[in-house]
Amino acid sequence: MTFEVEVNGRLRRVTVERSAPGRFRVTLDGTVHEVDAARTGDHALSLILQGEGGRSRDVQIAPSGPPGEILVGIDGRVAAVSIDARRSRRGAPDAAAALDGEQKIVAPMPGRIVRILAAAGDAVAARQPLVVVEAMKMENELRAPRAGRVKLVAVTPGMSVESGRLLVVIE
Amino acid sequence: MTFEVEVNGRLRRVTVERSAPGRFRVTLDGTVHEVDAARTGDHALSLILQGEGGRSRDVQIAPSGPPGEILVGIDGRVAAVSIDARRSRRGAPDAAAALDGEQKIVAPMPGRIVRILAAAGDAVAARQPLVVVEAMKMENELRAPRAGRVKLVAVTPGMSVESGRLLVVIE
Amino acid sequence: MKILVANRGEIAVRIVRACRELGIPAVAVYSDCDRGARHVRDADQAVHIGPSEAARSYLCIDSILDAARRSGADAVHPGYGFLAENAQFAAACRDAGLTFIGPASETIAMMGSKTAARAAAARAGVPAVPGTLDPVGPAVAPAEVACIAREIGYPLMVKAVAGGGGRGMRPVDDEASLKDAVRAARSEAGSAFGDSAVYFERRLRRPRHIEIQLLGDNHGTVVPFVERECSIQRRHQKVVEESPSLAVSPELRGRLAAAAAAVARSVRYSGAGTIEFLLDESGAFFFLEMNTRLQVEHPVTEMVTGIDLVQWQIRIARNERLDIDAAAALVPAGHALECRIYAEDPDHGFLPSPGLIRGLRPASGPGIRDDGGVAAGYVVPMFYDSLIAKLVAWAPSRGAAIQRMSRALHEYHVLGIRTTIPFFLWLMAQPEYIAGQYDTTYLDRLLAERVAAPGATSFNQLPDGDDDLVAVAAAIDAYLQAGRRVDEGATGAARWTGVARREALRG
Amino acid sequence: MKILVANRGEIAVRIVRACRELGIPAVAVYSDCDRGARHVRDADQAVHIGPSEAARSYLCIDSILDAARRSGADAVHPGYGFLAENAQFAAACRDAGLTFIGPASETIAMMGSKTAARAAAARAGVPAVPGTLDPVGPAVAPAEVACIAREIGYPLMVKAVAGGGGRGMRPVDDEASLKDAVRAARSEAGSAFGDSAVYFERRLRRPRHIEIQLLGDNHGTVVPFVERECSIQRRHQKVVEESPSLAVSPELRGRLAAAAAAVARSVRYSGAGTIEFLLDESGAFFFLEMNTRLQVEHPVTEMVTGIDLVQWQIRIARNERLDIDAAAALVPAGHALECRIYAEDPDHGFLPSPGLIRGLRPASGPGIRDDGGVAAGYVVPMFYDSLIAKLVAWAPSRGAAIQRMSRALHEYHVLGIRTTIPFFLWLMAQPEYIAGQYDTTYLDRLLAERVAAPGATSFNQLPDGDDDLVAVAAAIDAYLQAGRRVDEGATGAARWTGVARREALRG
Repeated sequence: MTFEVEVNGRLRRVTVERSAPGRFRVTLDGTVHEVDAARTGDHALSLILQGEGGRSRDVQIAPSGPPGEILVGIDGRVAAVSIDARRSRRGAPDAAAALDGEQKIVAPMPGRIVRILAAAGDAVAARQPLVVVEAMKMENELRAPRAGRVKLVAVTPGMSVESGRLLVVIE
Repeated sequence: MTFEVEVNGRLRRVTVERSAPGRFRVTLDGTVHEVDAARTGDHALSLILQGEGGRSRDVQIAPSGPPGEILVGIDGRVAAVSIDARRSRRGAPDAAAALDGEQKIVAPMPGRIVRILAAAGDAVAARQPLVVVEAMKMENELRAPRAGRVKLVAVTPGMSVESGRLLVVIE
Repeated sequence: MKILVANRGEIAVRIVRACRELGIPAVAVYSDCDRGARHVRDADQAVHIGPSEAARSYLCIDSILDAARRSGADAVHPGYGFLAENAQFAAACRDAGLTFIGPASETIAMMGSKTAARAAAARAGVPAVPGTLDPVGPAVAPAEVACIAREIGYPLMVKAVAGGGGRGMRPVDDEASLKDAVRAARSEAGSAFGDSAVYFERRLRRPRHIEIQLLGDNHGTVVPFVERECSIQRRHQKVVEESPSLAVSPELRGRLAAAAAAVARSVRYSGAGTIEFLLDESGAFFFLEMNTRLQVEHPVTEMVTGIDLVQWQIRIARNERLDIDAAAALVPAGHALECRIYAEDPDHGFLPSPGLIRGLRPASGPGIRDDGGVAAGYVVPMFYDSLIAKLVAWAPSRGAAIQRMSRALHEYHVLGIRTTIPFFLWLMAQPEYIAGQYDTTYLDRLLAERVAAPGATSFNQLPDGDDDLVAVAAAIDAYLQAGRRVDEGATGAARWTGVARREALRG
Repeated sequence: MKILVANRGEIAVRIVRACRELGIPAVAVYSDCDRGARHVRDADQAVHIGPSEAARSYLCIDSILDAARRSGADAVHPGYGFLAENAQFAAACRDAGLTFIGPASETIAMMGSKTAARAAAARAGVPAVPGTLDPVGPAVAPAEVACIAREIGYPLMVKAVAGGGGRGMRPVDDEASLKDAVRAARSEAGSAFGDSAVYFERRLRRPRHIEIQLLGDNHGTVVPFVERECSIQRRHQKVVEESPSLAVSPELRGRLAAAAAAVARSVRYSGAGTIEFLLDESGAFFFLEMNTRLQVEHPVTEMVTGIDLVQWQIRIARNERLDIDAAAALVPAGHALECRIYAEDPDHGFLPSPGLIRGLRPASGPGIRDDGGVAAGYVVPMFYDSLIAKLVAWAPSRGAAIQRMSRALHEYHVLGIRTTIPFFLWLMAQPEYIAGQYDTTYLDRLLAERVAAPGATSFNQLPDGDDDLVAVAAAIDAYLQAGRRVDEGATGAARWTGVARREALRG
């Protein structure tokens, strides 16, 4: 079984076959690893790499929104991972954007719209503040990822927005 | 919906109706309680009793083997509970025993049979040791719950037994 | 005694623990989104006080007093934040016949006005940071404002008189930028505290934030404790605290403690309070403000003195006499650090990261204390402060405490939301931090440099091997999930609904 | 340095933590049933060493040496139990070029023989419990055995020369019961230790078990620590330990420490070790035995002295010099208790209760330390000791420590298996325990009375209100489950398979 796995933005090609109960032969970008894997909880997986002195790692895995998008916790850090990136990509809102010249700014977390700092038609510079969203007692400025013109402002002050909600489109 | 609930051996009759989302009218042996209940985890339930100054308790609930048998953890203690006791009772091994004169001794935990101290036909006194089961580095003597005669010894030394496995029958 | 805890999250859990140890029943209050919160589950009683918006629940005095009445509570512990420094609330509790666990309403009011507090310190012979003695209200003419500023001298800080939590503050480097700074500070102060009055303070160069925790009882005794250093701040918000401070000698400690005690005695302070100082490069210190409540960072003091500050707050409210060895309270046993674990994403400008906690395994073991306020299955709400836990490490030496903290951070699992744990792992490895060479400007400078640096890496950057391993783990997980899909004869989508359903059970 | 941890469970986790804090890679070993165990997940490397039976894995010297070779470890920490006091193992490590973290093989061998150890103590001028100096081997004729016993005097204790862990011990009240006791002790010793030799000790009336932890380095320095009291025992097994002891004055502490240090110096002891004493009603103490390893109860000493004993074991093995303030090591800071949380059912004669842990929430917060070895989703195996976690409480006073322990026990959730937590909740409320009026016979007496008492109640007895509440909770849970059954259009049975499936995911 072959997967395309994107770890922190880096795309990897991974093939998995079960070589024995709890044992997997995993080919990562051409290199073969013999891995002993055991579920250690709803969201946890214990891996022991064979032939590397038995390197042991405990990873925590949970879905993070859209299908194929997961968070992987390891050793105090968290990696954003997409499985079969291309397929899920096609579904994701920001992806389509990447194709044409548009750039969508979406809410990074649930919150309340405090201020809107640009109107449709405005020319904006890169990193120019566009919207202020309040969450957890903090006001967070969302900035333009690149220079362009505001095509659409999809929210109004006072609105409560969910994470991922479209806020502004830049073209 | 009405249940027969046996808590630590005491049989209670409990009727539950949903009075509002997250709210339940529970009748326990005739007394009515208005209860606010919320799932707080796979196995956890948070209860707030209305009209008693809002008594709050967090309980943990997990199945313990046979259907209808559960363990309920509360405030550091654990209660053995059967739901719809009669039905599940009928299934349980020890119950049938209660009816006729027989008494079955079953393994209280998984372990290894170390010694057998009585043979079929022996007369035994109450609390007389019958079988020694080893588990977790400890030898545990299982004793006769009452005086009687050994009808059957169902295991042999060295055997590994699962929890609930029939060991000896006394009549 | 029965105590209503007028707060939520980790501090509510902390107070409930203190009540349990003293054999006092604890009543929790909760808003809509906190029905399943840990402080509700841990308390003996729990009362719903309104919708999720703090203004209509945790900040609503009437609802809380009503909850006290309904639950039969006769005392109220405000924790910190929310109504903890609200003089009206303290007065309302008193008028309702409830023991307010904290100082008198009048003391809260006086210290709540930064200018009045600075005056009180001056009367007690403690120098405050040079600045205006009186508020610069909206009435004062721009020209006069400029004069006042010139008197103080640049660089200076414009601060809200009713300020707190780093809001309503603006740094000013020269007269040119004064006008805008004052306007900005006033409007922010107005919306945040309903009082747009500001004042000016000279800005010290590279100051260290040193504070003295103290307890005062109702019989005139005041006991100051060994200092805490809270110079590791991000945008005027403390993120790491420690005790003792490397910058404080026993001799200086004595003077800081004496100054703090003098201020507290001058207002006949009762309860737990903290006097904040700025320590400049020359070793001179200045009164900054007094917090008339428990502090988030109180555990580091508890770790190096063995004193339970929350239990003492309650005992003081019961009119008990302090019987703490005042000399011992100034001698730290070992060294303690606290990392504030926030639900924020350090890789995206520390944006809030509320949401469902799918898995949680706090750190434990030797020298580690976890004061947490959440549990697996709980949805961290977007409505309140993002602090989800405080991780405290103790060791005989600062170096060993840092190693222990790193060990514990590696061990700490929070799954489902982003937290500041990866940021702390990075900070604990910074040479200046390890050497203790920092001041209140250190972290913001360091973070700015980091962002500016070419090829800046994520706080979640993994060693190369682990990067591979994450890919391997994700693929094996997907492989096993696919297996399950087949077993269950479900579609690809079903996996996710399956997950969703399991989560749904979590309420 | 890379350390292989030749153990499992909570002590393996404890040692891995110490390695992490010292920046030393740790290698775990595991048997079949421990593949998913916490010590395996926490370690940097993990090596499989055989089937679940200890004799073929954790007790198999060859497998462990092979694991060290394969993993590139150059040192071995044995923990306690298993091979920790096996002189052959220590020698085998040395011969394989591995640093054995513990004393020399010869020291282990000498102290492993209880009679040789008693002789060593005598040579060091420390009185042992009156008894036979030489082993009473199988060859000795029954008549002579009776003579020897008469010399010692009744009541006496028959003990295995190779004994430990309370096995191979038999109390004897009079000559009539001597013969059977000796036979029983010999056979038990034979099967347990492969050595049926026994010896006799006079039985003290109501003795207290007091022990002195000590560290010795490779440069001749020996540091003894403030005592631990371990008199709360069930069938000669420690269940609660504390430090300091209420029965020990500073003056007596000094003499105990001096005696312990004298014995350790006389054998040029290196590493962590403990000398156990019995303290009689008159205040006289007698050498009982020496444990040439870390003890289960080491955390209580760490809590009152701030010293990390496991880190010091490693540093000593690295030939570092002890730089601990010996005077301070004898002055306890506050008071610490440890409850051993066993997977046992206190309501059924403490029968072992292995099985799947469905939910786990260890206690935390001020003054609490949890040294755990398990996790939710782990199946506690039937093959090994039933200790799953050690809960430690610290407070300035013993009374406050007991209150804290009770609070933490209430807070501690272990779901799926039975544990001794309810038993400890009961014990912490016993007047004699709270008053500190106990000896090694106290708990067995108390438990016997309890069983004999008419209408003896369960340790899990709930206050009446909570009893109702459990019924209510169970019914609501069933109601919600039924709802789900309908939603899922499944049969009643499906619920349980559903649960089973969820569990299956937990591996």
